[in-house]
Amino acid sequence: MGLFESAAARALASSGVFLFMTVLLIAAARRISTCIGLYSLQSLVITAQIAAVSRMHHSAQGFAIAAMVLTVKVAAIPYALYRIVEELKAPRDVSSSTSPSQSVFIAAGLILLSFFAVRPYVGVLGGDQAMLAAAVALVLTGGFLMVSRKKALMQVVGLLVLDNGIFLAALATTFGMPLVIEIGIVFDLLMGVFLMGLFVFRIRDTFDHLDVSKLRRLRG
Amino acid sequence: MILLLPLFIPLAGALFVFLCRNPRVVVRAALTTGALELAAIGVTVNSIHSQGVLTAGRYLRADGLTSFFLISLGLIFALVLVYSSGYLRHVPEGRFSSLRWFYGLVFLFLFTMVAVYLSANLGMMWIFVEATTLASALLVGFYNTEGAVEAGWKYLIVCTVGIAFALFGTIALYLAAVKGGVSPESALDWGTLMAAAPGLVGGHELLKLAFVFVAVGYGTKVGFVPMHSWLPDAHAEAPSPISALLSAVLLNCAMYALLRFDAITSRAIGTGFSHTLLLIFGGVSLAVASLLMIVQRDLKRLLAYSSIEHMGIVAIGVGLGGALGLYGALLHTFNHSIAKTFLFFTAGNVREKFGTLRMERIRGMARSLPWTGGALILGALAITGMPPFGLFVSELLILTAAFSTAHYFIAVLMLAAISVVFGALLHHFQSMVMGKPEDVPVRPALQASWFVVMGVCVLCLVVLGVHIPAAFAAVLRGAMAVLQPAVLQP
Amino acid sequence: MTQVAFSLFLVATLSVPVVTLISRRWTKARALPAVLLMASLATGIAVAGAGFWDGQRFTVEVSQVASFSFALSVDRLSAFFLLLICSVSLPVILYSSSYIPRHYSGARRDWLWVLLPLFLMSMVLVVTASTAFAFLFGWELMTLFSAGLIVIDGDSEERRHNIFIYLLMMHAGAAAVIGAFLLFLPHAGNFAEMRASATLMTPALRTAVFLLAFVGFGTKAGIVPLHLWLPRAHPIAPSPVSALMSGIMLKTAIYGLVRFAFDFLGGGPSWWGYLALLAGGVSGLLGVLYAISEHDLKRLLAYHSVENIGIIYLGLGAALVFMANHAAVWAALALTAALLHCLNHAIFKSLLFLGAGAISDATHTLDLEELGGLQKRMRLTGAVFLIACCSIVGLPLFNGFVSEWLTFRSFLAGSELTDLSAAIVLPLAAGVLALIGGLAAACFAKVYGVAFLGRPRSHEAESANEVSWPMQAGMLLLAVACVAIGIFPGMVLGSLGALTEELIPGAALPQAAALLSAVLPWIALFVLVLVAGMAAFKRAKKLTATWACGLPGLDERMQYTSIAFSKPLRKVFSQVYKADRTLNVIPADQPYFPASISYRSVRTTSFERLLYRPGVDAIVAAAYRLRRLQTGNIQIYLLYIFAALIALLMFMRWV
Amino acid sequence: MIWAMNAVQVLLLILLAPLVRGVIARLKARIQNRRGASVWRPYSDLFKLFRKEDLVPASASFVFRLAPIVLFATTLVVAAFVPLLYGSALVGVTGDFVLLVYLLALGRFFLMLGAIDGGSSFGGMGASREALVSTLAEAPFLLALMSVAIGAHTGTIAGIVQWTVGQNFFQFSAVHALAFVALALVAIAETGRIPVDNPTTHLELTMIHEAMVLEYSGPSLALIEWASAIKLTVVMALLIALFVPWGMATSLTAAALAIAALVLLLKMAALVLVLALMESSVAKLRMYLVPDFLGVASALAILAVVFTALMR
Repeated sequence: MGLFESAAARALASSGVFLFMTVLLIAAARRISTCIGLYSLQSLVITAQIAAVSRMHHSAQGFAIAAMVLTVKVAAIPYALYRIVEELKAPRDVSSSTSPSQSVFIAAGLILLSFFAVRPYVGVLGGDQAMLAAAVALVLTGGFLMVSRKKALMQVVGLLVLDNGIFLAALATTFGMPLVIEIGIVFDLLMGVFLMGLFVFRIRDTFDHLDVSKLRRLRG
Repeated sequence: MILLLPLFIPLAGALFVFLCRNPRVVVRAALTTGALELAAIGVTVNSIHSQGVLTAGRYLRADGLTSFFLISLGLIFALVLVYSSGYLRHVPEGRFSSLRWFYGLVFLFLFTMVAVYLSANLGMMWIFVEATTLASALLVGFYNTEGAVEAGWKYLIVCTVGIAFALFGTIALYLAAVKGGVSPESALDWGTLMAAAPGLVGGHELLKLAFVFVAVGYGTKVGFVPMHSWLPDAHAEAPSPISALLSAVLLNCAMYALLRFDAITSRAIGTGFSHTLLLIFGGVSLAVASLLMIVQRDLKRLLAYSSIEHMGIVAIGVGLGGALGLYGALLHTFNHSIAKTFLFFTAGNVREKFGTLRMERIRGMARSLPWTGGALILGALAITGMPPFGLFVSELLILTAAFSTAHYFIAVLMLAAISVVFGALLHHFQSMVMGKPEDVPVRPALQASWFVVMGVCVLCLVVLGVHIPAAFAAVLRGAMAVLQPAVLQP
Repeated sequence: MTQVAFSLFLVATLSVPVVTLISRRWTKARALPAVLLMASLATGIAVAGAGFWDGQRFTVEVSQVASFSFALSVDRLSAFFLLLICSVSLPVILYSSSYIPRHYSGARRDWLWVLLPLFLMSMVLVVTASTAFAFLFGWELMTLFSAGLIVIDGDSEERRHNIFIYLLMMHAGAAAVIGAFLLFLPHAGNFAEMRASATLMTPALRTAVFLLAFVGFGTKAGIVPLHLWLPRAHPIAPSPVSALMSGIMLKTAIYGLVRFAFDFLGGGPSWWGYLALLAGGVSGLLGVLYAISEHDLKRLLAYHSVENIGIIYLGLGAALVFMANHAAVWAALALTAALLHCLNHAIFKSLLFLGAGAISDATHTLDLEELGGLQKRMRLTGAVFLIACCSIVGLPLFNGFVSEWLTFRSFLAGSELTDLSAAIVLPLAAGVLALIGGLAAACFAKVYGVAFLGRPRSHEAESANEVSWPMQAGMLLLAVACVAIGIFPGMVLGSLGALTEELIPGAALPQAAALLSAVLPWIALFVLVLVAGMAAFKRAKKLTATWACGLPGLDERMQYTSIAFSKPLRKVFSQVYKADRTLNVIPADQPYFPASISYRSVRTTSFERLLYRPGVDAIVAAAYRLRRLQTGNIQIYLLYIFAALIALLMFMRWV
Repeated sequence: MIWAMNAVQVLLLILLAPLVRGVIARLKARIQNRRGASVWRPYSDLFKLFRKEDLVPASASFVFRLAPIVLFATTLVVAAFVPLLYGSALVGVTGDFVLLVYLLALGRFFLMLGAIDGGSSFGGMGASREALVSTLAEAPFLLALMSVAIGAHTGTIAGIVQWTVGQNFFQFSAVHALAFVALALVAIAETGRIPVDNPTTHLELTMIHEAMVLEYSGPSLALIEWASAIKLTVVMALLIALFVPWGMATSLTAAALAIAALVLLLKMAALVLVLALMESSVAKLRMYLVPDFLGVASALAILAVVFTALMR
């Protein structure tokens, strides 16, 4: 086991902490752009993890995936979102239904919850508990963001976080799926973000606001 | 290589349509592409039945189940194309909402769905199911009205979230397969998994986990309660042909994915878990949807809830399992597709003539629009499972399955729910068809295309209601053989 | 041979709608559908006769739908009901051939001629089906086509509500019937299998099947309290259709119940019988009591259908009790009574509805208070209506009496049973039947007396004329049937005996049944001779004005009205009606010399309010509560998804 | 021989009916300290009426003239059901009690129609009241007869009579007692005597039967009167035959028949006396008390039936 491998392993083991940090920060963030930045950071951590994992298993595929994630999740999507925020010229706060402090506490609670949630599965799923917990935590916070943040864009961010979680779970349990699949998944994500951006503009044009909790014409 | 055809044609069609500007050309191109696609599907289905399982490369695969769903897809899609050729005369020109955008997106939508049916790899299937959402989101928001945008947004977000869970489920299954000793390369390959399924008992917990996530994920797309919330909005706000596509094809598409997973799970760890889950989802959807149908005010929302109800019935059929249950479920997806298409087309006419879908504003169609009114009544009878229409047979089949497996609670629930639905539809439709027309609406003559489409629908429904053709029965048996290699066919 | 004839009959009947639509524009061929339909019905009568009297049985395989086979077969029971359908509908169609063109034109007439054969067809399907699938197929269609026929007759808020109730109750009933069939699984393929498997079923299952069948078919038959739809749906149909619905359609329900309770299950514990007796008694009494309080002729007749179904159920119940006590012979007698009453009621009830149609045709009203003195103006219609009244009241020399007499005899026989409860209940049921008979007599004395006798109460009645000859001919045929069966019951009793022997093992129609056939013709002859003699010796007769205590100015308004006639009975049975009355006098301060005075009395005992309202309200309330969960807020929707996921994960741990 | 005997019985009933009426009227007159008309008066009435012409309201239809004939005919048939001197009747084997009740109903039904056909308010009034009484009378009538029939294990009147004759007078069961009272009450209602109806009144507030026949005259009226007389006699004969048949001839010898005739005469006389006494001592009931009166009858009849089962 060479130096790089051990480094990678240590990196992996500790990376969970970084993720939890990003989660808490996103929960605390007041401005959309901050969240986007944090998301980008989060993706970066995950990229690092992929790199590390693939270094450990000497899989070229892994590096390819890492490169792809880097380009798409760390660079492309956050950039696109920034552009949208710029374009929208709308108020940029996340307009949360919970105060930042509450959000942080809830996020922390979710992280703890995720630890308890994964414990019974560690045996079954294998993989590193911290990483699994991080994955679940990401999924949960993603959901939490989508439920609590009223801005359309924040729902996109929440979705992205949730997606990161699932991606991480895949990584933690199976060291990545076949390349083609991964590519397809990421491509879908890209298209999805593009479409959502489109709809965000449409919402702005038709309703003159971006508050999804006010879209309640269709009910019953 | 045949399998590439039905994938390639829609893509090409979409591309061409996007490029050309003249609307008349667009319609012609669309119809041509549709005809070609139909031919391609025909060829595919035919060769499936001559050669059994078709494969192309590692990622394309077609078997009996595929052919069954391809047939219903082809039929409905052809109907939709013909109908829209007469329906879409006035399109709000705007960003992403012009005739060519319509047809272009429709063909992309078609492509993604065909791809779902043809993909051999569960991961790839997931990718394309997600893609169907993306392709149809713009179509849902096509009219660009407040409602349309809202519906589109909800559709996009809710379905994406749901599908994300399906991805997790897929991963879990993959993991189970890998742990079960399947080579990571082919661990998402349905054929391989089906073959290896009995050996996966080790990953018992994992498979359960996988199926829960998949059920919630694809269930969102199928429209199971409580993940159904997007469905009424999308169906109500989309243009009628698109509503028909969503309800009659897309839901089946998601159901198809669910069927594939269910087959593997039940083969690996027995039918107990997955079927119970399906029964729960089906029962809840059936009960809730049937009740909600009583209090609807918008015609297309009503129809959307009826779709939920029927997907619930299908889920129950699958959940009951056995030869009868599955047979009934498959037959029911087919019948429901046709009947629902018929109804959405009728609803399209109503909207065109009355300019609204609020049912309390629609009165006296029997006098003002006899044909549409008649169609509405026929459709209602068909969708509530009255003879001589096909749904009577399939619902009776599923009931038979319920009784013969002593699932009396499910049976009673189904009978009760169907009665409630009957009452609801009767209540709404009677008041629309009967009574004095408040304002005699403008009556542009019905297009010949409309009569053709409606005629075909009624014909199919009645034929399936009184006598199931041997060829079609063979297709059904083929589909069942794929899902239940063990069970003997009815 | 018969098989071929039967297929021919089916095809011919199904061809009528096509012919109608084709010959729509061709005015010369107006009569074509009617003629064709009557011809095919005649064929049907021949087939049914061969099946009923000669006991021929045969099967026709129509098609195979999925795992269901669609097959028709005719045994004696089916043949009897087939005979009932064809022989009653033939005169009705003859009547309609003139009635429909007189009242409907254009599309509505064509629709009638399209739907009538289909409606008949569906009923034929029901009684000849030999598989559950075929039966249910016909069963549902029967409801739909009858509803279609009602819809044709016009459109109003109230009518819509009535049709809604009709269809909804029928659908719920059909659900119960489906349940009853499917409980036979896995042996629900065809009737033979079901019959065979019934003996192997657990008592609990048998009871479940019986109860489902009882409720399902009871809804169609209109036993109280499932009768809600009947007085709503029957009166608003075109008269010939009412005749078919009341005369024939209700009997298909009896057929179903007989199939299940006797043919498949072969009887059961005696409480089944008591249940049927209870239902019959209650339906009979309430039916006739509600009928008395009506003065709209067709509503009144509809309530009498409830009453007669009650009488049939009394017979069926007695038969079940006898079977439970292993008295096959008496069971046969009771069942024969019930089946014969089916036939009789089919005949005289359709005759009565046709008569009602004739009245509305001549006077454009069905309100008894507007009628009177029609006998002098519509001689034949009046005469046949009188015959029908005597039959439904169950007076000797008319067919109604024969079946009621058989029922009485079976009740008397009940006293022979060793089981104490049966020996008490059955004879007492005779009292109920007698009371029903008495009330019916009072009711129809009122109907015929007020409508046809005395002086006309309105200008329409004054200027009424006899109806066209096909209508008269149709009614005459039915009247002849009434009298024929009433005087020579032997015609049908023999074969009915054979039928019951097929249904009930070890049964044989007892001698008692033969008594009537022996005495009735003589009594008839005697009465006839007497009447002829009286008519022969010419009594001097002088027409005078009705005696008015020597005062002038006696006018038709002074006659007893229908309301006045039924007043004493309504007062005695006021508990049943719970009428709420509103009397407003204008001006209020002059009670004795009012400028205008209006009085309104409404029966408030309605099962709708007692039984159905709460359930329906609960369902709708639940629906509205659910509706609130669909808050248009997407964040809530996402919450639902997460919640569902969490719940399932817990469920998974727990499973 | 038997056949002839039966024919004679029927003839006796028919021909003596008016006399019974006359006797009752005479007795009542005496009890009320009047001289009263001769007992043969009904015969002369009938004779006179038959010679008169028939006055028919202009508005009336054929039913008006058919009704009396049907009434008369059915009453005659019923008369042929009842054994008088000897334990058999003309329609003995088949003379079923249900048929008897319903034949009476047939006649009554037509009489009601005829009354309404008159077109006056009286006819309708009488018919309506008759409908009330007869409706409520039918059930107890049938049940009472049935309780006896159950005991005798046969449905035919003659059969019941033969069985009863065979019984010992002293094991006369409670069933019979109950049935007898019930049937007696019903008989009063059926034949329209006090306290249910007053055959002699013409006051519109109270009359039932009289209101129905108000419009009739001449031969029609004669038929009606005669029929009601026969009905009264038949019902009395029925009571006697069913409950106290002892003394009937068991063999067709002249002596036996003579004794039987004598005994019958005594029984009839007794019954007539009771009737006369009651009619001149009891007041007519208000019409809405009649249901209670018949309710008592029904209760007794039901008890009788129940007892038949209990006392086996």
